[in-house]
Amino acid sequence: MASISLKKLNKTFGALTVVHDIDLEIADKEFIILVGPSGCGKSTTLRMIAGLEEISGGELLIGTDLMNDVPSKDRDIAMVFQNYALYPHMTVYKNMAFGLELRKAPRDVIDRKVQEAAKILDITHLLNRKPKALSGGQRQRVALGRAMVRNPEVFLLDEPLSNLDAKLRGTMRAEITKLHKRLDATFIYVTHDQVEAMTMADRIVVMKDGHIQQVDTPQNLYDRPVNMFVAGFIGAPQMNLLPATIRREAGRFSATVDGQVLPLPHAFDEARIAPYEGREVMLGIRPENFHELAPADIDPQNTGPFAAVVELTEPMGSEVHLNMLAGGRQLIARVSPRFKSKIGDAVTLTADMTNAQLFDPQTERSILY
Amino acid sequence: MQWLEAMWTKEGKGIDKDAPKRTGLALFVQIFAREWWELVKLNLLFILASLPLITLPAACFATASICRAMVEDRNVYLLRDFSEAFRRHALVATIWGIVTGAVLALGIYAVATYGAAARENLVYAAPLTVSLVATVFAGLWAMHFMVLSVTAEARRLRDLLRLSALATLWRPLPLLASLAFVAALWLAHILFYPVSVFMPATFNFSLGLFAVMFGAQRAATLVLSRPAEASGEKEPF
Amino acid sequence: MRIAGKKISAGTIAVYLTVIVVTIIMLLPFAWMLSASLKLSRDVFAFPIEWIPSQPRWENYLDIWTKIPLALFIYNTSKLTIIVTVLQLLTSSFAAYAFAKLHFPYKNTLFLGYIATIAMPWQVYMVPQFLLMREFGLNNTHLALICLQAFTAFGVFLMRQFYMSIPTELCEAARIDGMNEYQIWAKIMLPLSKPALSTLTIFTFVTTWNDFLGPMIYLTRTELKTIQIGLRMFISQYSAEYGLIMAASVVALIPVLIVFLALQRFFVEGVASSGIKG
Amino acid sequence: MSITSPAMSDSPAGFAPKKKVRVVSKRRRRVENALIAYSFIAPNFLGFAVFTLGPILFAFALAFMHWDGSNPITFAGLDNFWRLFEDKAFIDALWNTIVFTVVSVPATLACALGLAVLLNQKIFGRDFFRTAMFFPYVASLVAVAVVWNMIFNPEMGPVNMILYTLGIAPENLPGWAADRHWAMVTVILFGIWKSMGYYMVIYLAGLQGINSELYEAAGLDGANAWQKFRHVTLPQLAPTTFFVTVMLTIQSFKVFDQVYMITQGGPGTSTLVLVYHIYNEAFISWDLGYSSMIALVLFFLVLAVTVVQFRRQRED
Repeated sequence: MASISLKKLNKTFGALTVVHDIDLEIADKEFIILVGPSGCGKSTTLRMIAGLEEISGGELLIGTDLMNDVPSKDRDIAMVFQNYALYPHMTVYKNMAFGLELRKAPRDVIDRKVQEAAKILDITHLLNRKPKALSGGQRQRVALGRAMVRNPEVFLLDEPLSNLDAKLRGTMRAEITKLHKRLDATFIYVTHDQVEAMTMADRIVVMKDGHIQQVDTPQNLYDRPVNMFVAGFIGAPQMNLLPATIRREAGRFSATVDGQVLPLPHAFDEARIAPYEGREVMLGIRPENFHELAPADIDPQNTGPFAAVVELTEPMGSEVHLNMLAGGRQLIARVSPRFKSKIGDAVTLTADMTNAQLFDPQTERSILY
Repeated sequence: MQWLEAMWTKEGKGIDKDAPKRTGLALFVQIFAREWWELVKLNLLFILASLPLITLPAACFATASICRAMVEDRNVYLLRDFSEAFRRHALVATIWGIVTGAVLALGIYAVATYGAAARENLVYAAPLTVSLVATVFAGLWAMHFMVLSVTAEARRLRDLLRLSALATLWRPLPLLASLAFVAALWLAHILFYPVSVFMPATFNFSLGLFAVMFGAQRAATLVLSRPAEASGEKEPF
Repeated sequence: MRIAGKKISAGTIAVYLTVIVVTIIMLLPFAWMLSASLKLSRDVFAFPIEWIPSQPRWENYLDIWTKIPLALFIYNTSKLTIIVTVLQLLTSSFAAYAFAKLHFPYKNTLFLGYIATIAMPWQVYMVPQFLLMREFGLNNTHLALICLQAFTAFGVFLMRQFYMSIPTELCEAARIDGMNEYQIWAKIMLPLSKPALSTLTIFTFVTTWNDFLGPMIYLTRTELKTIQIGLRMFISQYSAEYGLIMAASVVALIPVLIVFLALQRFFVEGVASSGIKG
Repeated sequence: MSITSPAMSDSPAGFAPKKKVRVVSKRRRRVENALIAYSFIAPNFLGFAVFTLGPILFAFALAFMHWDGSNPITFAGLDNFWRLFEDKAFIDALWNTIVFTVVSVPATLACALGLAVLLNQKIFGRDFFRTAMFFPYVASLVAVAVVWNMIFNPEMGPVNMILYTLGIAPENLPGWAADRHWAMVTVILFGIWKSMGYYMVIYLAGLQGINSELYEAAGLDGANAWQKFRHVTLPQLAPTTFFVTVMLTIQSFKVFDQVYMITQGGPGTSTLVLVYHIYNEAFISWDLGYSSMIALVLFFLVLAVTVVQFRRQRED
């Protein structure tokens, strides 16, 4: 069993607290990704799990064992570093075999494991080379291989793809996901790239300033962000956040943005919205929820017309990002390339409110969830 | 200091998986460029191991076994693999060393005698030729035997003897070329004497055996992969 | 202008000319030394200079061994140099690892203590040091010189600067792989620090081999003396035997030349790591 | 504990089961870590503390004592300090040291920089040239000093011979080390020759750190070789230059060996430098207190330079 629990884990450097009382339960064989802007404490958290950073307070359990003061090597973990940290003076084979040798594994076992891992990662032809000759992608594979041969229960990956070029990052994402399925171990992965988080994770932990903001599956995180930070961090282009006033007309709530009235769906929890009647909130609408025409599969009750002025168009091929101005606010819409518009055009789009978000402007917390 | 750090983190060109494998001399040079430092260490190891003269053949075998791994581009743990191979081949190698030494000594003695005689009487040219060919054959056979016994480890002695004889008859030229290379190494040492003092200490032995291994390797794999032999692969010694 | 089919600019020629002229100036004293070492003393100052003596006196190189106990001096110096260099390399890289990659209380204070003495001229404390040694009864022993030179702050500083450039992740990976700190030092840091070790070897070897003042103060008995004082003694004893003096000087230079040439390919990296911060 | 995975063959078969976890308290672990770290430092530090740090502290104390090394020490207060101002030799030594520094530092710096720039280019045999330039630095001082003295011998040395053949009258030939006016020049020339290779290497390291794109950008802006040197190389080398200046200054304050070898401080006091004076007072006159006081002065000179360097480094 390699479930991991963090109980009120925190880390201080002198007077500076970088991780505040984190509580997190990671299930066995789960692929969990810590994501957040740089300096949010995600790497520190990972390094505390690895035992590279002393735990200032709280408890870390792997399985049922308290690991706070167990040295790294006895935690049954393997780690992949951002700069790969391959030993420059050893061949790839020796790099991979090193951990096992220190554990006094018999040579035939070492050899078999190294060969197997090399085969899985497709680096057999590199085994007798030194890291100096390898490209970034190849080093990445070797680093993964070095972690694999140890058969650890927990894999820790610290921004492993951030030094690769965009194309390679795409392929390696898929490979790491496959590897997780294949190895059947717990993966804890740190990244600042929300695309990596969304595509690979079973669950995502969003962190900011040493606090966990939300822990959830990628889809839930996208659909039901608990606060404005998560809403803004997940999804690209960012969710549009607009000041709106909540009104109630004929038993139905609506949000008024810049004089335009957008109906709120009945599916929303009215008991939660009611206290905000007549007050200003932040309305969140994802760029893809603006349409040039009302789509057929959406209840027209949940849509409203939305007028804005086009500031800039960014054709992406399959879609167009419209940067628009409405009521002095910047916003972005993702529309189909069929939608022809020029800079300066006043356009009226259909806003699909089914997935709209409402946030309290003071606490920044979600009103809906 | 940034460029100092780059020393550790700079990415290399990468190694193309599908790059056509080099052959012949180019491959030899490539392996040498990559493993030269290992060869230097191997050479020291060889010298140390063969200091009590009787262990010389076993040290030869062990060195050849390491060189084989280099030729095949396999991973080598120098000290450990060397001592393992040394122990495994010790018995056979020592016998091989004594027999080969005796046979070659006999052969050379014969060549020398007949050669001296042939200068006076041309009739002796015939036995001279025979003994010369026999000596060269015995030498090559012995070399091939060494190569084969470190390559195909689980073979019966009888098989090895037969196969090495076969390899000698089949492809003697690459090995002859390697031996010429070895001779050139030593000649260089003698010719440039004061400058080349450190040659034997640093690479003459290991590079020589590496060349032998490299030359004979193809013959070894050829005879070992003959259909008739492939079936007898896993027979115990 | 074209040479061998290649275009060569005036600038390139100027660069080569300057470099060659400066090199000649730098090496001229050595050439003169070598040439004089093969001459009779009275021919040394013959003008114009005969760079390659028509009748080289190789006897000079034989005579010096009998005029003074040169072999003994060389033995003494080699012994001192090798011990000091080995001790220096070991203890410096050992301590530098802790300063570069470990955390412990008073690390910065201790390191500052080291740094503060780097700039300190040895002559400032050579007197108390001498008295201390005399107190320990180490006067007229080689041990005094070994103690003196084997634990310098400079070595620690140089190695530490170099270790700082090695990514910390390497040590962390090694810790996760299961090594303790001593193993990390031996199996990761030491093999990686060839440039720094070479530089430190050059520095320590050269300093110890060429050290003059230290042996002069501490060693008064002839059988303990090193080659540099031996050479000095020779110069004052046979001040007119220029040929012999030059031959002895050449002999004194050779070991340094060998060590330097063998290790100099790492030298620029090593000096750089000791020199420039950031 | 171990898991079976379809991809990797089952791990524990044959080799050590996962280790029993050793749990220690945080406090104990901290102490252990600190002890490990101290054990790394200890071998060097013990030697360093006994043979360097201790004597340094002792030297400071000694500056305020009277002692001849055998009779009992007596407290001197500031006697030694006041004596400095009456000591003609000390004033000379201080002056000579300053002259030496002021002349040799810029000269060595310029030579080293020039050489480094020349040898940073891709020229044939670059490594040979670099090695050749550096060699005087590692060569035995005793050996090269004797050659130097012979080459600059006023009566028979080749340098004066060449000057003579160039048409300089014998009475106008410089007397080099034997002449009070030329002795310092000889020492300085010797110092430059011996040490510039070392600073060249430091400059080379600095040059390698310059981003080549800067030169390309300057080239696009139409800069010629001199302008590139003036506007890219020099400013980029500023930290190196600063470092070299500090190092050189300290080395110049500490100069002793080459003076001892070439002029022995003479003729008269024309090349008597501070350290030479310390040496004389200590090992010739056995006036240990006073020599320590001079050493203290030297120390504060060096300290001042070092502090300037630290300030500067902190700013960067």
